[in-house]
Amino acid sequence: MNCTPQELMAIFLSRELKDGEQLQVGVALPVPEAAVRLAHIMHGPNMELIFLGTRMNVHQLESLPLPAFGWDRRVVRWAESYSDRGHRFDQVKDWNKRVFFIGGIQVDPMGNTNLIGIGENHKRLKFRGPGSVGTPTLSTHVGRYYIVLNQHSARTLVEKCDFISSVGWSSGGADARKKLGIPGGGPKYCVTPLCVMDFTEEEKTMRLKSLHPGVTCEEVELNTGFSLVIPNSVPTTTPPTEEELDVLRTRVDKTGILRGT
Amino acid sequence: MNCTPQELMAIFLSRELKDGEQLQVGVALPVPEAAVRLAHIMHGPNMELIFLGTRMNVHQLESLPLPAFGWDRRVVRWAESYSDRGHRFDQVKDWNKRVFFIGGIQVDPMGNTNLIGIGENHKRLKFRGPGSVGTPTLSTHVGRYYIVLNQHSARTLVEKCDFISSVGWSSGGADARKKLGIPGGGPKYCVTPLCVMDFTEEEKTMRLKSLHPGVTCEEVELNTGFSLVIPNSVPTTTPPTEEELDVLRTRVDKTGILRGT
Amino acid sequence: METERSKKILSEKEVIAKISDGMTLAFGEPAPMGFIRQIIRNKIRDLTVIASGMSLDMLIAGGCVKKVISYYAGGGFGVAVAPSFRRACESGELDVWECEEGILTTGLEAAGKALPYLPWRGGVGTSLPKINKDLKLIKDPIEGQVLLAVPAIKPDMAFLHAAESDAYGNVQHYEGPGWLDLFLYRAAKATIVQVEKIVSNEDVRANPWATTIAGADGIVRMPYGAHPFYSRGYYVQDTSFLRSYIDVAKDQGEQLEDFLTRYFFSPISHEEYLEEVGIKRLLSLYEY
Amino acid sequence: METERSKKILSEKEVIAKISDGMTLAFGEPAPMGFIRQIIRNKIRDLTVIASGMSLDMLIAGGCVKKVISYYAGGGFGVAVAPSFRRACESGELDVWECEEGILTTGLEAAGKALPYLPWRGGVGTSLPKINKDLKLIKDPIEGQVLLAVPAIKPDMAFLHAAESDAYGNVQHYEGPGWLDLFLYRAAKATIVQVEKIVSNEDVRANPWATTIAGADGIVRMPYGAHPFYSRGYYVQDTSFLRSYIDVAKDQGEQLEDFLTRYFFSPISHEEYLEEVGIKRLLSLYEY
Repeated sequence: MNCTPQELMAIFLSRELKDGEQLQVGVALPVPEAAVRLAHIMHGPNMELIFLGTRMNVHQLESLPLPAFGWDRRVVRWAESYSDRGHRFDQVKDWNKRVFFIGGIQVDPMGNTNLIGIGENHKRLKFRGPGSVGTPTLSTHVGRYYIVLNQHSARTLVEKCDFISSVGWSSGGADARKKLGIPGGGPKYCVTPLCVMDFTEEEKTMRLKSLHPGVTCEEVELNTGFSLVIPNSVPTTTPPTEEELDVLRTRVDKTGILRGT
Repeated sequence: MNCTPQELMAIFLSRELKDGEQLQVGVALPVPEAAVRLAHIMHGPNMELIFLGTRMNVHQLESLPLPAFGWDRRVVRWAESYSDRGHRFDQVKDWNKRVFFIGGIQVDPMGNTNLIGIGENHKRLKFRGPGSVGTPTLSTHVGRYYIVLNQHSARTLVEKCDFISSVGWSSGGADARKKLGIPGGGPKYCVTPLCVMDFTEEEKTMRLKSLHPGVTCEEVELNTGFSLVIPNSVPTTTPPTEEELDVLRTRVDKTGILRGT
Repeated sequence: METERSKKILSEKEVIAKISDGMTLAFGEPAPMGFIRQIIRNKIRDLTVIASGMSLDMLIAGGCVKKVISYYAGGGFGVAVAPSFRRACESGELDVWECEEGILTTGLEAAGKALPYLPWRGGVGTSLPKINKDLKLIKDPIEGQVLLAVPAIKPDMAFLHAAESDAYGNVQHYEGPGWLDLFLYRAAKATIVQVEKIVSNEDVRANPWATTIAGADGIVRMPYGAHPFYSRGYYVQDTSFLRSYIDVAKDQGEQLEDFLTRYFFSPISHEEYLEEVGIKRLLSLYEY
Repeated sequence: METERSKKILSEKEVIAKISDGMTLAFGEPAPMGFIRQIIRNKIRDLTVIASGMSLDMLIAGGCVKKVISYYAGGGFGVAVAPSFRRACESGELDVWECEEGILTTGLEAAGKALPYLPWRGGVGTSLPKINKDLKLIKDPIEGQVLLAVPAIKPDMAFLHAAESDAYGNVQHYEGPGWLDLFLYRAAKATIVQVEKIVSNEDVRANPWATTIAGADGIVRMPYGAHPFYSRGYYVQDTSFLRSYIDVAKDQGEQLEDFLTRYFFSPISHEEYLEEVGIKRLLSLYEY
């Protein structure tokens, strides 16, 4: 099955999403956007999509085109309601059925992520990041979330984040979040153009789960800035079915954003 | 000027209200309702009236009839907005320009009021009151408020409330509210069918301010359950002007609720 | 591929099956009387309720309530306090979690925000923290001001009445919900709404800003479901009916029993209740 | 008897007269660009701002900002971080009150509720309380859970862009306000709104549920006032304009100065700015 890594990532994520879940996607994240739309069409007639404060169920539409630009508020044309009417965080208690996707300028082995900046001194950062947006609150309350990276690089996947904007498994251990009193389920997978990684059951450190077709363990290790847990046998990420790829290309990503065109 | 005590009370209160203020009236309080409507017509083109969660400016209407029953949500026909869209208390910081009116089953000399009940044991009250409604929060934050009683009686005006649901001047003194950290301006007057009472400047205990026409000091004292401060000379409550009474009767209280008809 | 979006429409019986003795139930405004009548008829017991006024009084008269989270239980028609509430309080058989509007909404907001508490100022200096030990006086950690810490209030279910909903639980009140409705919805584990009318999803999407409750857990079609109270955009309250209730409730005697039997225990469904009230009476309650 | 209700319509100049150096100003979404351009042109200095993204970047490029209450300053068009924000942070000349959406709205809610603080859970376990000392870790007084105490955030003024308002400050956004707008309105000492259109009071009263801001302190008529950003119901964002800004801002050099001069410093009024942009360009931004 010939597809781009971005298409494979979107299809992998789409299979993760369960019918009836609330799926929240931030701006300018084409892989999660495509994943959510694909899942909605394929197996999620009761999914609720939340883009830019707009809540919709658009399962009945023939196609769910990715917007040309993530900040396009014309998504309101599909709204059933607004997810916030000036009170975005008044019902976080129900976010256990919500799923979201997070990026990071740094990600550590426990899935903690950094959107703040790189450097030792917050008052004079070497690289200033965009800021935490709503990710600290989202990662605290959602049922689970996915770390999605556009690049698999040792500069991003680091031993230790200079700053943590969202707590994954904190300093490690299956009870790490419970000890902090954080109710959400935490990060489930880290998905990159090279592979899918999960977290070990006890230590909650990152482990290679599957390699995308044509990618080797060595390539992943070389581009990871910490020592990744590598099981004895690593499967290949399940390739797309013909139907998945067809729906993705003809009903979701019609303009080929994930094909780089 | 021939008018009922209720009409005089409403006219007295209407003069108290300043243009530009927000006036909130609860259900089944015909005297304050009439006062607010009269002031809005007479001198308050910029007043904002808040009835039952509906915010309106109805200065342009020829008449502002009192509803037959205070719980009539048809007041929404005049709405410019809803004072709460499910978040009634999100902007209490601006309530310094809001005025409200409070009753009580007990009122003490410091203007503390009780809507909870009468008796020593809260688990087994001798008389159960209706409950505090929103008066504890309102009396905490509004710029000032008026205690309005339908009856002037020693059973209501008591030395000590069995329970306090709204703090007036607490245990007394001009700094009583400041010491509690309560920002609102507190009760200004207590208005009854017999008289108007204010609070002394230093002790903040209730003092006779004016007697309604035909009422004597003795009558007031006899019907007050605590020792009221009585100045050497007590004026008569300024009677209505012809215009006030005319507007009240022809444009506000057309059905004669305050005339007892 | 699955192609069907699930509908959330329930019958009265399906709603009652979700309720058990001892639950904490919250009732919006106007009171969802269709649900309340079924709760009384099915003899649900030992409830903790968030309710107010005369609908609270009916739940108490029906024997369903053990504890009330109460900010207001006024009567009307010359009776300052709801009669059954008053009787049950004065006899000591009803627990009252004494509060007020701001404290109640603060506790509900804490639940919606998954916080154990939220602070509030209204009530400082009053008797409320003395007679309700769950309200703690605290010093705020920033400036040292004295505030009330209000614990999260977590209803098991919220019952509301609204004008319309689609089959998927997108509820649209007419001209805004009752003041407490959205607080209850955000705090409750589940929300069930009785509506005058079920409309198409396209109708909802024509004005999404009017969607006040996005995703109720259950919808019951119940025209005239708020009777004897008003339903905004549909009918006004039935004042003479409410006056009759107050009249019989004042004495807490046999007449009240007869009234309850006639309107609460005998009609086995909402339609039967409406038959008992009569269509002429219902049609006389037009709203304008 | 007084008979006139006062109008709240202001001119651009009257708005600028209310602003002084060192104030705390909050900007809604879409950015109220008409006001932002006037603030830059009038060389207001040392502001603390609540703003985000590219409009924040323009305020920084214009030299107006000393401190930013910041949850997001992304760029776009291949630039991950807003360029002037990045330069000012990395050179150490900009104070950043580091936060995130939930913490920001919690601080704003505290201000609206006249409370010194409110607790919030999002941010517990992160670096935020380490790099922002105003955020205190506390144990809640009821269950002992660890939470953040967020102090009240009190803007001197909030500036918003909306679709419509009547002359009395009853603002109606089209299809809902920007997500932060109502928080800013409730927290700020005063709120001034630029609108595409001023409508009659009767229009407002035809749909009071659509009134999102009841009683703005000032209204300025400013068609295309959000340009180069979108105005829902009126126009989409001017993507090529924003791309040009990012292109010149990336280098932080002379080209940026020229851009600022052309669009921010030279046009003395909103109308002059629109003339510079050109009506053909504006008419091409239709929304559908």
